[in-house]
Amino acid sequence: MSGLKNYLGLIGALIAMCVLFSVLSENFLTMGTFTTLSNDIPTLVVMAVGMTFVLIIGGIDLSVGSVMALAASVLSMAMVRWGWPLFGAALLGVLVASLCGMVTGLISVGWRIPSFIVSLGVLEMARGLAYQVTNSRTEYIGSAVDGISSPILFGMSPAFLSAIIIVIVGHLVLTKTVLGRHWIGIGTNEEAVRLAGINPRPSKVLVFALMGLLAGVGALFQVSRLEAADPNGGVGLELQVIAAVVIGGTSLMGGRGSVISTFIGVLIISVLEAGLAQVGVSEPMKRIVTGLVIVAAVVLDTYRRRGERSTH
Amino acid sequence: MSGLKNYLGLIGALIAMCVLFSVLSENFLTMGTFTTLSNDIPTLVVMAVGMTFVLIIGGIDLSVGSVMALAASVLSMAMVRWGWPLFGAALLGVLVASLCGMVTGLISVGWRIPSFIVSLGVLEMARGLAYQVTNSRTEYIGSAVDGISSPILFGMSPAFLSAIIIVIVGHLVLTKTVLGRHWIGIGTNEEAVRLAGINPRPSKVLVFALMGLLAGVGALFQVSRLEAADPNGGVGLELQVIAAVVIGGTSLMGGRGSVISTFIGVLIISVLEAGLAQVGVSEPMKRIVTGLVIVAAVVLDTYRRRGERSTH
Amino acid sequence: QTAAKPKVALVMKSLANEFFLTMENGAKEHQKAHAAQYDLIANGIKDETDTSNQIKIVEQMIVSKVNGLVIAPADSKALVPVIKKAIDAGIIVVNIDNKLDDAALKEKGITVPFVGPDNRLGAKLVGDYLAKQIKSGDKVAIIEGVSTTFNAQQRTLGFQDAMKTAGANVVAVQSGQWEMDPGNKVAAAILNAHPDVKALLAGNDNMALGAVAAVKAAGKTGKVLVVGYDNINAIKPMLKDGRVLATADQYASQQAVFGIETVLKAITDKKAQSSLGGTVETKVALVTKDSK
Amino acid sequence: MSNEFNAAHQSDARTAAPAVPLLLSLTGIGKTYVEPVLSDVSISISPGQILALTGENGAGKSTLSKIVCGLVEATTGSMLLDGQPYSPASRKEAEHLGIRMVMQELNLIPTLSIAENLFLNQLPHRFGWIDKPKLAEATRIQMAAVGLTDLDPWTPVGELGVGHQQMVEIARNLIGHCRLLVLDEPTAMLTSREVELLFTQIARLQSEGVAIIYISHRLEELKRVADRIAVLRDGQLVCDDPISGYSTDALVQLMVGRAAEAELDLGHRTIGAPMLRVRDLGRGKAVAPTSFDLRAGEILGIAGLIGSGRTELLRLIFGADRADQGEVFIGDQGEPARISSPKDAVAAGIAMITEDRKSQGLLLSQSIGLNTTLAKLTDVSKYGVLDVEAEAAVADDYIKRLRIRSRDGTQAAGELSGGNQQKVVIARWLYRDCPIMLFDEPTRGIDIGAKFDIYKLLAELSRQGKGLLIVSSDLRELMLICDRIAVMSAGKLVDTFERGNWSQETILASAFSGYMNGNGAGNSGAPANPSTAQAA
Ligand SMILES: Nc1ncnc2c1ncn2[C@@H]1O[C@H](COP(=O)(O)OP(=O)(O)OP(=O)(O)O)[C@@H](O)[C@H]1O
Ligand SMILES: Nc1ncnc2c1ncn2[C@@H]1O[C@H](COP(=O)(O)OP(=O)(O)OP(=O)(O)O)[C@@H](O)[C@H]1O
Ligand SMILES: O[C@@H]1[C@H](O)[C@H](O)CO[C@H]1O
Ligand SMILES: [Mg+2]
Ligand SMILES: [Mg+2]
Repeated sequence: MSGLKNYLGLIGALIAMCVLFSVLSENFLTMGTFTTLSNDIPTLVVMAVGMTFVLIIGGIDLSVGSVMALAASVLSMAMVRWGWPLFGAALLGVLVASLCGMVTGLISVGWRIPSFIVSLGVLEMARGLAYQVTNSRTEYIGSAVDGISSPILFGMSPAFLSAIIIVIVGHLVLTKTVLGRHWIGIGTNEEAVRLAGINPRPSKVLVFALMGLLAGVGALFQVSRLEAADPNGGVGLELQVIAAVVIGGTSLMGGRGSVISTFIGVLIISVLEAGLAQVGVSEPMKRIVTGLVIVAAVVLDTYRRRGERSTH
Repeated sequence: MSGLKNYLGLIGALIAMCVLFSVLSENFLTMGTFTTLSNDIPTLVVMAVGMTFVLIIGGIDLSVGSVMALAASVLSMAMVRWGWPLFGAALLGVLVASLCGMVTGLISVGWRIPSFIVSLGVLEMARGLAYQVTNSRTEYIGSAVDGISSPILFGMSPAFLSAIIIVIVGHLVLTKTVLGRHWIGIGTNEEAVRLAGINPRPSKVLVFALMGLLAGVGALFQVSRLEAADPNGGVGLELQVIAAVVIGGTSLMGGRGSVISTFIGVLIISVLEAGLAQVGVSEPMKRIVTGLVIVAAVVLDTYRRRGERSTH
Repeated sequence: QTAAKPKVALVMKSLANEFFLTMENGAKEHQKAHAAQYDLIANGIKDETDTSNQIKIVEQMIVSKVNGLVIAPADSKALVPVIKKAIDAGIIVVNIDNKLDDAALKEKGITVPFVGPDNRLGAKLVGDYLAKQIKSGDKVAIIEGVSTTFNAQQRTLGFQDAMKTAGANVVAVQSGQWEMDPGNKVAAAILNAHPDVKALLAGNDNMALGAVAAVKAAGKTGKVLVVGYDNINAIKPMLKDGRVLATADQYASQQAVFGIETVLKAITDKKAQSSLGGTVETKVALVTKDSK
Repeated sequence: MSNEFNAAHQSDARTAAPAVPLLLSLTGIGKTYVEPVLSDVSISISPGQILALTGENGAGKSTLSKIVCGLVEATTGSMLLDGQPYSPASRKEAEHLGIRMVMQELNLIPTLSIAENLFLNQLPHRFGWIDKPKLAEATRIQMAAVGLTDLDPWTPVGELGVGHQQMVEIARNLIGHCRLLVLDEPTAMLTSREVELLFTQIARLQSEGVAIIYISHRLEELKRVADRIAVLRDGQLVCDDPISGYSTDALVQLMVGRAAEAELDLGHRTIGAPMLRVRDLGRGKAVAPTSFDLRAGEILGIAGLIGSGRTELLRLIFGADRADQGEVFIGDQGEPARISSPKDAVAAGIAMITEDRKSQGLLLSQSIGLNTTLAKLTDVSKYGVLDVEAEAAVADDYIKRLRIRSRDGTQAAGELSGGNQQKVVIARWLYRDCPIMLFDEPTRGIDIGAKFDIYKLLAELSRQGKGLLIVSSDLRELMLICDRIAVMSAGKLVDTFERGNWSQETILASAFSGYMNGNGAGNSGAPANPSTAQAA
């Protein structure tokens, strides 16, 4: 499981991309790009950590983009209309998001319905609620929230540093704790876990609630960066998050995944996006290249994995 | 498998919805609504048939919305710019779409990569190509294509009739042929099928190619209805298609599904959409209700299934 | 850096919308004609509402050390903080198409000149033209763009202004998401729910195209009037045969060019951002069968 | 949690509870799915007692065990534990009360290590943080108890052969507070060495006062371990007596209602020319280059210890895994057969019955009919269109011939008892009818009566001139039906014995030989060290 060599393939791909872009755009390899990226990625990172857990237990959560928008909307309402302080408003937003995750979890676990379809329903509902709460208007908050995403250390913001901490904690939880083992077990063979005398349901619901919570945290980072809450935000974000996680090598079939690799997956997606924008590639080409990179990254990972153990 | 009683739950839900909407909107239960629906659904129906097969073999295809847009774009280019006749242009569009499906299938089957991620890549690529082909413009074609969606029989268009035929053929293929048998087997336990001396790969690739083909047919119906090709069309359609199929009771885990039920699933989604719009519900409420219905439909289906065999 | 040849970034919304494509082409032609004066980097986003991605692009432009930024914001408020960053980095910023929110600009203590049309006025022009073809008391319906965007809201207001004056009865306002197929679906539903509706006012031409198809499917061609907004290519044959009564042209290609020229002027005149300001209203014109 | 864990593997330190007359008693237990599968079963067991439970496939043994262990709810009847009403709502609850079970089918998590699988529900931890050294230590102790000292505790279970997995499964249930242990066919996949180790553990548990219900179709085992025998027939208890009073014949008579067959008449067969010639076939460490011939009309057995590479050899021949080297020749062809997938193999006339019916054999959620015809759909279809009636007829035919206890051909395979599932797998390949048939543990979990039916079937196949290759962990079985027995050890085919030239001792000696001079080193799946091995 551990050991740097697991990440070599992905890191190689990342470096190759950086080299390519620095050739194509003179300003690519600068502190500016780094700062921008570090400012950009926290939302995607924390949500991808949550999604890693969700995929590991063999679930999926399509609602994360909408839930993020809902949390952001609630947060902004609390601050702007009711005059709450940031801390309280942030807490409320995170709470609402966790609740959404919990609902997905409870319904899909309780009735044994695939989380794919439940979270699709929650996607619609959370989006509707976000519109309802904000009255379909972007809510501007202003500099009261910008501290979280302002650089404090070598161009890194509290949001970025928190995201890194969440990655590390997530990695440790997955690899070193009882909970992590249960998740992997559930994702591989849920029935066997149940027969081992463990009730898999609470662990599963927890994962979805955690996903919601992290979507809420992502919303906080997002709001702080935009200084506004956009009820339209995060449309289609779920697929981006899942793409990052899968590029990082986590299996959609459950039972296998790594938070560190997910982080690298997010970097690949984000560097690609940043690089393509700096080079100024046309929109059609951007889409085509993005698609190619997604497929290529996963194909390469397959080869690495095969080479590793040629037992099959 | 067969027997009307399998569909009773779904049909009940559908009727309940119709009754509700006819109470809320006086003009709901009219020929006009029927004609509109029969004009509306062929695209969704044929794509949902393809998706039923894809889900049954345990795959998923997220690219269908983009592929549809690409096929529509190619078709319109062929007619408008190169002056091709409808037949040739339609064939070309369907061919391109089938190719896209085949690519998804070949890559995911060949390298054993989940189709989720491959089709996500193809989603991006097909969309980029659609922009490229149309130069990002909506292309107006005009009445040269409208025959396919003009009523010819009791308010039903050739598109609608073809869709019905495709449903029936799809149902027969799934339940009565060796091919359908292989698909069900593959979705239930692919390794066991392989060890039974059947090569599962060609059947799997075929399913994805078929999905592409049906997305191409869907594009043809769409273009004919709108008399124009929109390279932005079908964004997010994949989730709608999957929702319809899953509401119809097809399992996302593979191995279980029915084309007839899928058809009813499409009706539920479409009646809901039409009804909500006719009642004039606000956008936020539309989203919330849609979400609720998706979840409720699946939960109800679970109960029906449990009741049917209370052995678990 | 060669101060002689400034770099200007044009950041737009969905490049998959013909409107912005026209805008981009106008800008590119202008750059070609003035190649000695500046370089252009044009970027767009995935769809009309991909706000956070647009912010990322602005950030990339700051990193790329552009000298000027011309932006059609996907969101009037959420883009303000990053625009302040750009201004702080010494970039001259000009706002086009969709106006930034005044309150937000004020909170950030910045001024950004707006070069663009008045959407409410444009919609009113179209609505007024339609009003001549209907009677007081007639039922009409509005198909709105993405409800969260400022210009969608403005256009709905403009349509409503015109309908009020005409004494028409707006029986429904529903969103067609700026797109053809969703526009078609809500139009079809409205036609069923209100069989006596006389006109459909669409917030842009894509949705108008969808509405035309719905009218045809309902067998009401000629009985229900349709208007749009943007004057895209695909709408032209419909104007000709009357299936679409009118649309508005907001001269997309010129909007960008005006924006770029404003930026370049400020750079050559060495003006500070704070000294720029105000609104340069660009043309918006009614387009009908008779316009050339 | 960690305290409980300590207690868990120091069970030897616990003293047996003072003798209580009855530990568990069942009264009038019945279970109905669609039809009744158990009716009015009343039976009881005291601490330290070993109760053998047997009966035909589908008689209801597993169902009864599952009721006792909280996995299935009884439709009627009641249970008393220590005289108190007992109705466990879940396996967890049952285990909490000390009622444990080794299930008939494997239930392990392939991605997790041996250690994690063993202790999944009681991982030693500090504030949720897994204590790895402690876990490794506990695992070693536990594995040693079942003789698997050579396995690395951190090996993912998915990399073990099925036999080793079965040992892990058993080891897991020997952990912790236990008052009643149910063993459902624990030895169906084990060779005699592991069986001995298991018996040692059973004896230890018995001395500690643990009650044991032992389910097996190997009647000779029952007589060795059990005090009492209970026989289920069609869901009813037909006997519950001290075992000493019963001969094997009497038991069979009780189970199946007809006399036991002591001798198997293989009939008159002519062994012909080689049908399958395997030359230097090998793959990595699992199978060293192997050569042998299988002749027409011959039944060739392959014996060996767990993990000796028997399954892997069959998979190589069948094209399920790719060989690193070597060839396979069919019939008298001079050119090697090109087999790179099971499809090629079947086309070349080779069939293979897999050892793990659950993951590699059956489509559990599908009908018996579908499972039976899967490998030969061409016979029940025309132009690709299925003939549903023909398929039903095929299913009915095999249900009768193999006595598959089921409602009808439309019942889902997953609803059948273990032994009946195994029969469905066999039915598929009998229907496919290939000249060369590879059987991997064909009678796994099949009752004694049905076993003889299958032996007769095999004999008939060989009389038709087919070549049969049979891997089995039941040496008696091989000695009963084979013409020749080849022995694999540590991935090598070490010896071949002709009928009449073998004895249990010579075969076993040969099976161990590969592990004697460190040959097995480096193979993580190799059996335990030679010293334990010889003790067996
Ligand atoms: N979920 C189920 N639904 C319907 N019938 C079932 C189900 N589970 C078991 N049965 C039926 O119950 C009967 C008893 O099965 P059980 O597994 O207890 O038999 P068994 O004695 O353990 O047989 P074996 O020796 O083959 O393991 C069988 O006929 C089986 O088909
Ligand atoms: N997927 C795998 N990865 C690593 N090693 C494996 C894998 N599958 C099998 N092995 C190893 O290959 C060797 C041969 O196993 P095989 O299953 O062929 O033995 P067997 O004699 O049939 O025994 P069993 O009774 O366990 O089935 C064993 O050491 C086993 O641990
Ligand atoms: O002004 C533009 C166009 O009208 C377009 O159709 C949608 O986005 C708006 O910003
Ligand atoms: Mg059993
Ligand atoms: Mg084996």
